[in-house]
Amino acid sequence: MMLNWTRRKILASAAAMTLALGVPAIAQDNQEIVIGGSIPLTGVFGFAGVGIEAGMQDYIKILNEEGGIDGRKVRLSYEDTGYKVDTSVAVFNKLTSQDEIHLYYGDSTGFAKTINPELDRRGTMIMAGASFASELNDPAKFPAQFLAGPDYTEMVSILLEFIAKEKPGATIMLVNSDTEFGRDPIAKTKERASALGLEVVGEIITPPTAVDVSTEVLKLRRARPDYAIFHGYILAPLPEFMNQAKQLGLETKFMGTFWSMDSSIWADVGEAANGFMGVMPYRYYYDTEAAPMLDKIREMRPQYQSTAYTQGFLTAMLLTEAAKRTLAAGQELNAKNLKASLNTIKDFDTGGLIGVPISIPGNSIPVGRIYQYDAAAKQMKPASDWISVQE
Amino acid sequence: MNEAPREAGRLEVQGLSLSFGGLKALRDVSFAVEAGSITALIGPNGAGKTSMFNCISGFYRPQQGRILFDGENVTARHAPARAKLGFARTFQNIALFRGMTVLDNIKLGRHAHMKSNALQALAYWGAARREEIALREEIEKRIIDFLEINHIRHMPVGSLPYGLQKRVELARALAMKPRILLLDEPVAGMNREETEDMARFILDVKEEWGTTILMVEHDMGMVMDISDHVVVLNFGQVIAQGLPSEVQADPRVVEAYLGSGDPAALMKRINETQEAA
Amino acid sequence: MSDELLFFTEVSLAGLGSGALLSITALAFVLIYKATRVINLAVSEILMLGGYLFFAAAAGFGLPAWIAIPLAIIGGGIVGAIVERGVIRPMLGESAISVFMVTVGLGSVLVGLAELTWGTDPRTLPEFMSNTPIFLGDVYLSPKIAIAMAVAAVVVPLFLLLFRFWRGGVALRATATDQAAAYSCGINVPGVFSLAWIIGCATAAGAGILLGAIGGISPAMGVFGLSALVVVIVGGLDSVAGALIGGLVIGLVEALAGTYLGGEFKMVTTFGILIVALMIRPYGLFGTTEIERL
Amino acid sequence: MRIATAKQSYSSDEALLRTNTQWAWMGILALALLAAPFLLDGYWLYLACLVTINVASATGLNILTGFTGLVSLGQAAFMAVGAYTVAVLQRDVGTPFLFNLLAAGALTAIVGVLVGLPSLRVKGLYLAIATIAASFILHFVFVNWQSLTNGPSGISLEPATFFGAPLTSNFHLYWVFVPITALMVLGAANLFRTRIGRAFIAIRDRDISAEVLGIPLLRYKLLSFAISSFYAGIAGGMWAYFFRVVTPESFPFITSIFFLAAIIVGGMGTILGGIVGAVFMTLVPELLRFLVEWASPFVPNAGTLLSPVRTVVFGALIVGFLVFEPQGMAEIIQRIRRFFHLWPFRK
Repeated sequence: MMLNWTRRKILASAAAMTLALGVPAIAQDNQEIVIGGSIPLTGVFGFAGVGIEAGMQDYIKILNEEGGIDGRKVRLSYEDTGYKVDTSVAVFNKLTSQDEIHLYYGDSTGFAKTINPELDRRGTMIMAGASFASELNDPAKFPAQFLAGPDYTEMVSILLEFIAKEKPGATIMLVNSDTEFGRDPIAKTKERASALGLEVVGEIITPPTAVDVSTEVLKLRRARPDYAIFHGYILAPLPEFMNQAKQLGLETKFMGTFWSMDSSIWADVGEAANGFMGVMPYRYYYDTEAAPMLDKIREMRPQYQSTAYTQGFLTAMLLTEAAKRTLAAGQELNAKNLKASLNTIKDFDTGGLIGVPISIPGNSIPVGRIYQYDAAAKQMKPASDWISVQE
Repeated sequence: MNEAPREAGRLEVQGLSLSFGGLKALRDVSFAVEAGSITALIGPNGAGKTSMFNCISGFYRPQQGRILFDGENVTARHAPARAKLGFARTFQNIALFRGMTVLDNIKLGRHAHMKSNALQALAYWGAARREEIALREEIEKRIIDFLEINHIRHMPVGSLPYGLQKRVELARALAMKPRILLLDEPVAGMNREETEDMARFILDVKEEWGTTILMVEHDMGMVMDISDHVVVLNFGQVIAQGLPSEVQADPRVVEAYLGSGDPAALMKRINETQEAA
Repeated sequence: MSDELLFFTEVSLAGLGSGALLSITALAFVLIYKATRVINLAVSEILMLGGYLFFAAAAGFGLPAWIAIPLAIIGGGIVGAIVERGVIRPMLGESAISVFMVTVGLGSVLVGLAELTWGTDPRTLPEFMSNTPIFLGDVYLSPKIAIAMAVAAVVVPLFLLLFRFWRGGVALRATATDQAAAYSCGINVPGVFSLAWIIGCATAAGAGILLGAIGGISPAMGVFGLSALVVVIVGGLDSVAGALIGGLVIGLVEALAGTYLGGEFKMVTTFGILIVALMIRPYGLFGTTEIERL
Repeated sequence: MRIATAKQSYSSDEALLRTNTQWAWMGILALALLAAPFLLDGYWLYLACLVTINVASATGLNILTGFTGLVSLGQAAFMAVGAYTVAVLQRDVGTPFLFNLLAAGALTAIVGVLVGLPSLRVKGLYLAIATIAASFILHFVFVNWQSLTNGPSGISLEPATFFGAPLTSNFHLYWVFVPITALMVLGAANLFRTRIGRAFIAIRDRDISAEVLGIPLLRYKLLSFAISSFYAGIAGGMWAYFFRVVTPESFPFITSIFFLAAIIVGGMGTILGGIVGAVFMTLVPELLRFLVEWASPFVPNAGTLLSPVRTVVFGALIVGFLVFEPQGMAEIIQRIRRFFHLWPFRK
């Protein structure tokens, strides 16, 4: 017995050694499917990361309760990145050397671009993440990635469609932070605006570290645009802009994109936030329209869940859907097959998370809707129907 | 390598004046240091000796006057250029490089006469390698043995006693292929035995290397023993010069050293001058 | 007033206003440098801490602003005292660079501690300033910026007066001029060091509250300190007047560059000025030149 | 106890490795480096490559800051110049791998000299701040020189090929990076047994006296900037081949502080210091990861503590070493060495 036990122990350690040495473990039939995640639980994007993680976990839980994918359980293996690219890359390398990973969640544009060559080289996984960078919306350059929503240019296009309908010929000011994130949609926005008969009367670039925006507000006051579209910020310096604009009696309507649109970040701002508008590809937790998946979420989590939560939830849904379709077709889980399966998604029902059936012919889901903040209710209220900018 | 020492140089200072703001550190100072001689520059504290040294080695730029070396006007030359020309000095407050060993400190003296470039240095190849090894050999044979510092060559200079540090400084100055040695208080703070050793080394340098030596020194005994010529500064002016015996007897020198009767005023001047230097 | 001129005036005023904020922060650098010859980069993080302390007092404990502000400022002073005694004093006599790097490390520690205590999310400070717009004739001035200007207008002259007349201030100046001499005159030099750090860090904390009120607080807000560092280099590391004038100049130039060239030119203009200043007047407009000795 | 070895010649006494023990250690290190890629998993191999790049860069910074005494907070910006050079050359010219790296080093050296120019007038902290300014200005150039740098979105690189073999995986890159870094470290060690290295140390210890001893200060300060930036440029170039994308945000200001911290912790002014500092500072955050993982069953939300804890530890290491061990880890290693030298005859 003793000998036996020892031998087993030796075998076990040998197996552990093999794993540690990076020799791929022999695939088993009923092996679990691991989603890897470089998730920013701390740092400037921490508020989003916490929601993303919860959303992904919840969807995985629902999925596993329904029997997983093809009988295989799904697990999220993730670590905090602090929203730093080098840490995200380290996490990626660590997670992928621990488990066989075919699905991945990445946390930033920087990471998505940095890891892209490695994704292509491995050819074993597809990735989506917190970045909606327009650059990523290119199946040729980023064949193993996709966005669980519209890219930033598409988001602004949705806003422009809305403006063109609400106030034809309106004047627009673009306000962007001097970062890759902020500068992303500027060039395309101008093209799109003139095509829609809108006039871009100016653009303001703010340094990423700027706190005081008085001079920028003065620029805004001078141009007196009908709309100001902010991109590249989460919250600051938006409230200060809106505050001062209100003091100056400006009629300008303030608009933002996905990451500025969570109602919880606006709750502290108070009255000044009233009327802020923006584009949102998903339904809010408190939306009243019929949505079975939202009902399920509200059942699991009686408290408000952020838009980041929904983003994580939906991303997990789409990642696993791709895996489900690949396995159903009897194919191997690799980047090419997974992406091809993802692209077969057509008129797909997200359970109401997105208000219309979606298709993913390329790398993004270019639909969204305008919501407006109601400071009294502390909620975002729908201000338009669902708008698709799919070409 | 083992080159012969370079020919000794003759230094001449003509009408040198130096001031800091309103304070005149040197006024119209002129003297000559004959090739191959030992000349001492003496004077009470604050007389301008170190300022004079700083002018000669190129650290201070005098407002007026010229410095001639073997007849060539070097007043406008920068310190490194003068070093290359053969000006080698030691410092009053020992300026050894604490981060280096004795050997490296001595090698540093040869810097201006070496030619290897950065690429050769990175590869330690070609000229760099040859030069370094030749230098090492020469230092071992001509300087380390000569100054009797064999036992400490690999030690960091910071850990050495004061007297030895002074000797390493002299070694470094010798490595500079000097044509004139400028020694700033070579025996200051030394005990009797160390002072005698140093005096002997200075004389040996003169004998064996034939180098011109100009030194600032307070130790009158040693100055009078080994100098060929003495220049006395007081309040930035030359008050006497000549053979040691002549200078010693000069009443102005005696007065300068014993004080002018108003010690407070003197102290003040001294402090001011030191501040400025 | 023509539109163009009005706009220019408004932009300049806003620039001077944010310059005032820079001046107050710069003052913290100057005070500490003047007394202890330490460039304390952790001023940036004390600034951040000031914002958070105010946040904790005002939002966490629900204290009114007039209690929360002094509490945060005192808190900044206490941190200054602890830091000085704990890590700066043991470094006495070390090279300026080493002490500078200690403050850099310290800054990192403070950021991490703030993240552990309050999390990493950016937050909004509770409103405690008037929001009534200020118009000087036709010229608009953001109220918060006006407050920053007012604070600077009070604090900077106050420091100038303190340095000149108050005993502690005189001791500080004496220590700045010659530590050994001050010591032999019976001045409690370590005490002066502590005092400078306490006042300096308290000032920084105060600036942090102002800054937080305008732009919200986050663990990363200390970056603002880098701009203030530029101010002190341009103005002169040991000059209170230099901090004031340097701050206003940099604020103005940044505003004009940001408006007429574009926001992306703000930083680069500031640092461009810095390089030019270093080449022309290495010790700043009002700084004391250091004499080199052999 | 080892008895001092008698030397055959001065050249053997001038050699880098003088004793059998030193040769033995070097052999062990070489063997370990040879075996590593076969023993490490993907994650550790990734770290090994990163460490290698960081060692190269830290050694470069050590030449400037540790040996010459010129504090630079521009190392990240210098690396960025190197990375961009490699990226642009590969995208637009298609020159070979080694050429690109050398070009990156050379161009960065030129930029380094320009950045070093203020050392004409200022030194110490003022110079450090000038290098901060220079790095922000360089960042501005990277963002706004769209036609060359592709602006904020940066440049993606194809994998390099090394004499026909594509360098795609970390396993491949390791075999190229390690020898390059080893050569760079060797070069630095060589430098400090020649007149140029001695001149640097002299400038650090007493710059004015150095001038009187025949060392033109400005020329040597700029030379130090050039050599140090050359190293940074090559390290940046390797970085570009490693991550295969270069954006203005690839080299944030904190990276400069990281390298300064690495040489402080490792030991300023010793070759060993640059190496151990870079290894240590790169690996500490990763080791903390395991610590946090281990603590996670006991501490709620341990995962969210990792990043702040890393920030604290990073700062505390800088402060701790400066206050308690200003000579860094290299000094600790020397002390251990001396201890074993004398062993068993302890003092």
